Amino acid sequence: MTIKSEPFVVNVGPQHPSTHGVFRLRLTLDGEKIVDADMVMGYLHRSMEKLAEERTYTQNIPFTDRTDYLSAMTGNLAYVMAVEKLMNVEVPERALWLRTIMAELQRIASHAMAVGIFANDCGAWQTPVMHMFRDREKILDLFEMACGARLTLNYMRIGGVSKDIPVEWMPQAQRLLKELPDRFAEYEDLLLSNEIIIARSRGIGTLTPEQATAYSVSGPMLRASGVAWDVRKADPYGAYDKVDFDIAVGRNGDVYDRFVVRLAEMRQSLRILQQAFERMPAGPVHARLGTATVQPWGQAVAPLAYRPPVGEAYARIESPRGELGYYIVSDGGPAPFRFHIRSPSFINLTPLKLMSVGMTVADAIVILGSVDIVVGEVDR
Amino acid sequence: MATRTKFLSGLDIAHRIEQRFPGAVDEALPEFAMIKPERLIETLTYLRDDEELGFKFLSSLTAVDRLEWFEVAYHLESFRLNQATAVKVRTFDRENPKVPSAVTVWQGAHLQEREAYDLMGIYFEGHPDLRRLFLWEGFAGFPLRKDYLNLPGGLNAGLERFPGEQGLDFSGRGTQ
Amino acid sequence: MTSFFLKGEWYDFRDLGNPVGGLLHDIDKIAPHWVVYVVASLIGTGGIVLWGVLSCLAFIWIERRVVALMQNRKGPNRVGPAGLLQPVADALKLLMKEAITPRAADKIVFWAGPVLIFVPALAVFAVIPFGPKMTLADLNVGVLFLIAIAGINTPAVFLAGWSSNNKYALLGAMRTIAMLISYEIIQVLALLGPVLLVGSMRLGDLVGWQDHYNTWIFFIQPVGLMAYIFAGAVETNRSPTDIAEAESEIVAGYHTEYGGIKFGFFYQAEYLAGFAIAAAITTLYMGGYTLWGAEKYIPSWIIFLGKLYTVFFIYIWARGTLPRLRIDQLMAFAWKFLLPIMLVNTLVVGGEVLIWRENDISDVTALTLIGLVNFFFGAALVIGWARFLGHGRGRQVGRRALLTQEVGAVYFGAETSS
Amino acid sequence: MDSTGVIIAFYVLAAMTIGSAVSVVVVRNMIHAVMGLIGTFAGLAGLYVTLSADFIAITQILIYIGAISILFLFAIVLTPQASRNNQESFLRFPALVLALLVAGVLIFVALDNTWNLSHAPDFPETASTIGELLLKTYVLPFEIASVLLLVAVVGSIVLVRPEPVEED
Repeated sequence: MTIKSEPFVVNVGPQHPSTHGVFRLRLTLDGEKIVDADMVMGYLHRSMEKLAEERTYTQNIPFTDRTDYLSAMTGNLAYVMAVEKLMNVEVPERALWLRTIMAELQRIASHAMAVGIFANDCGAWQTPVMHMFRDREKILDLFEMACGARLTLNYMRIGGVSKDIPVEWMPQAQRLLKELPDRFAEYEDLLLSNEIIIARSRGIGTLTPEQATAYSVSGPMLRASGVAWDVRKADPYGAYDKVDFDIAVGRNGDVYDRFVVRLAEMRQSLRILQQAFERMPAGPVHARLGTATVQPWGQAVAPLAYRPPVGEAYARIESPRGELGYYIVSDGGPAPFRFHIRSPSFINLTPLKLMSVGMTVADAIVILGSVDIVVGEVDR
Repeated sequence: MATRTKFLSGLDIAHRIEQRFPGAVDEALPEFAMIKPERLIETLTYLRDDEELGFKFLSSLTAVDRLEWFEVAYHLESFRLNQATAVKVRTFDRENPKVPSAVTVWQGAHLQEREAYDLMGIYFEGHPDLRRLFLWEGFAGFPLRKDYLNLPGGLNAGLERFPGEQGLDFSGRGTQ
Repeated sequence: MTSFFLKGEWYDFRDLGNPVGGLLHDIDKIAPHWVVYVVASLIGTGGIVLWGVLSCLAFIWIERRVVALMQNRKGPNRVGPAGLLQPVADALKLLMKEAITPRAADKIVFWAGPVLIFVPALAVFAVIPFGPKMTLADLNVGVLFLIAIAGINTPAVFLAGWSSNNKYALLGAMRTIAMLISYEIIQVLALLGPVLLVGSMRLGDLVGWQDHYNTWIFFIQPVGLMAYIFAGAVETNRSPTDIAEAESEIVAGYHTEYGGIKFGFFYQAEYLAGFAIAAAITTLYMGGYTLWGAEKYIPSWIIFLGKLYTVFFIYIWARGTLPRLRIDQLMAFAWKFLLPIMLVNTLVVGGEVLIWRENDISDVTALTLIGLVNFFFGAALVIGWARFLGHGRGRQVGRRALLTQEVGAVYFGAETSS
Repeated sequence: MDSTGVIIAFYVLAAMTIGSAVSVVVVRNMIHAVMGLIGTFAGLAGLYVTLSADFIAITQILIYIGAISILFLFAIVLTPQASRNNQESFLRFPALVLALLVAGVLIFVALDNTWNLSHAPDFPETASTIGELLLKTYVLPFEIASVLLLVAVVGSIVLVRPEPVEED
């Protein structure tokens, strides 16, 4: 004999501490158990894809900051790579290395945020987040030195980067690089073996590799399911083919493994940074394209409008959240004819219902935290 | 160590599809292969399940308004073989564009097809839950279509010139 | 009457009961008998309320500063010196906010919630001995009173959650009740240990017993203390068991819809309940107002409050450190883990007391033996039972990610030594 | 009934108890009725205190306010059909008649009886006395009650256990 209760619909969000922005999760509950989960999004929809059709290729770069605002570098990078593919531009060596360094710093900052907020979703009252912020702040300081902004960076340019790093940048970055391994060891100590975190996240929201692949999941979520797929390794861009690093892979595909994979990736990013700092060559940071002029201090002044040839290009990179792709169709004009963002946060949400049905409300929050969405990127 | 993803050209893909399903390919370019809508699902299933192709991962699904027709682009990847390709399908019906849904092939198409329906107005037949995604129910029109609205300033979509470029007439601040 | 203001007991602050007793004695001479009763209860209640409010205000600041230090922050440091006036500012803000009642709420019950929850939080202190003569009512069923009064929380929380007509609130209320009812049993069993040892439920007797044998029950009943600390965390909704108002899940639980001073009531009741748990632990397990003879020199109430705040600090510490459990895990912990252990613990204590009473053993030997036996037996019991339930060492070890260079390979389910 | 304070307390508590009890019957909203019931329990506990039965009073609070009222609240909330309000029932008038009859009998008994004051000494330690009585004199009924409760616990667990999924 089973006792049936009435279904109970709870709206988690759009104003909720744990939806990481204005995102709404409509849970149908039986007691505490989830029987149905539905996503409602679009509260942050700014119609970037339409706006981008009205702006030149260069003017579109700031939009890419504002999709994934916790990882603006990778957004920039994917977009300029797509345009470069379209225009067939050869990027100077130093610019490639700089892009790699910035992308990896951004990955550490973004993963630190993801891990901290995930612990917060588990109920650790702000402490992990604040510890992670300590490191993230220093990385943001480095960004500020390099490009003058901390969050929406607008650093990459079509054909290179906006300007070379200042002289005092490298010593400060080296200092940070010396500090970080100890910090990461501390986080691994505190979080990975924490009995409560293990109890809360092991065996929750499990995705098998088949499911993860079929549901187009990418990034740490896919790797946590045991699929060793990393665009940096599979299709190296920037200077990733010249550095040595490993793909961090989980074994069980649960929330805990996503968290473990993120922590391991932060360490791999350090490895990449170490090699990049040693091996980065000197040289120009911007390709000479069309009427582009490079100022004596290294800043590239882009021409007002590029006109790539008619065609289409799809470039994808490994952003901290997964496979970030830009699909650009050109009709030969100064603005993209079609500008589409394949945003990992958005597509990683696809299996949310699959993961959360049968779990409890508390689990749903942790699962949502493990997807690590940025609503700016979900809604675009 | 520098492996790179092998991009299978549209011509190659088209050739393979043509061998398996004669008449399924509409058009083939190096960048993509255009598939006829009525043969879409079996073709995509073939692309997914074939041993030498193995495109188990749907990287991106998006719709493009080409003014004369709508097309839906599928960017596919294979992890095992580290290769990628792109296929497309198009529909010339601007009033009521319909394309078969790929959800039965890749569940990952679920949200992306909803997005394409929401913003481009392409109806995916066979989609289990085709609703508006970002915009609310009852929103008039589909904003990503080129004929949706002219933007402020009177600049039409797909314009040839931009403010600041030489030769643009700024006297009238737009054409409307 | 000549030296009304200059009597010795007026300055005897070792026990605030002395000046109050002197005052009452003088009143008794000039007024009818019942006036003494009324004055005594007024002084006692007023004192407890005043102390409670002041401690709450102080601990709002202390908690925020301490947690801020744990989190690499500064904490409130703008209002007053070192932010000391922050709690006052908070309280003023709460007082001046509009008292909103949602239209769909059940008005009467919505108002009754904060009041009902405040009563038990304050009433508990009536039986707590702050000093030798500083007990408002030394009931002979004091220990039971602690639990029973705390049990009034349950309907109050439910009514608050239900009347808000909010789904988060109802969910929070349901969670709270499930938790409170389960952990009430654990509390009873945990407090049964000291009661069995002492043979009285009067809190004054419990303190006297610990003073007489110069030991704390803490050393004799470690398992009971641990269980009571955990059950206390559940009772007062503090980390790691703040499930009922889990911010990241159900916003604020049963008091989601409350704002302004009504929320202030919940907030303060929560602190007072925390103090009550700390006071109970201090009295029952940590020797109350005694400190191995030092109470001759230090005022006993200072000793008591010092211990109380130390115990309360543990909860603050936990809040800044631990994540939150899930409701089913917490319930399983109560019923599958703590309940059997506490039952066995009670049995053991009963047996030990019986042997001690029946045989002619000197107190020191007996207590040392009991303490040692309980410590090792308790440790063995906890570890063994945890092993039995499958919480072996291997499961706790954190896994590390697998590192690979091979693109496209699948490692799902690959078990390698971590 | 020795001092004025106790007499005042008795009348206040009695008024509270009866008032709450009446509100349980009169109030339409079932949750309000349970609140009235809680008031009745609290008043009864107070009355026990005036009778120097402090153990019973505390137990009354613990069991009735802390547990029984929660049982009622859960039953009301978890019953899908019973919304918030009491329904009209055809048994209303029979119930009224029955209640009046019972009230009449009680009032008659109360007025007709000659009440004797007990001169038995107070129990200084009610808790230990009750404990000794339960575990010495009345140990058999006590144990039987325990076994009954155990049966009830086991039965309820069996009832709410999810049915095992049958595997073929």
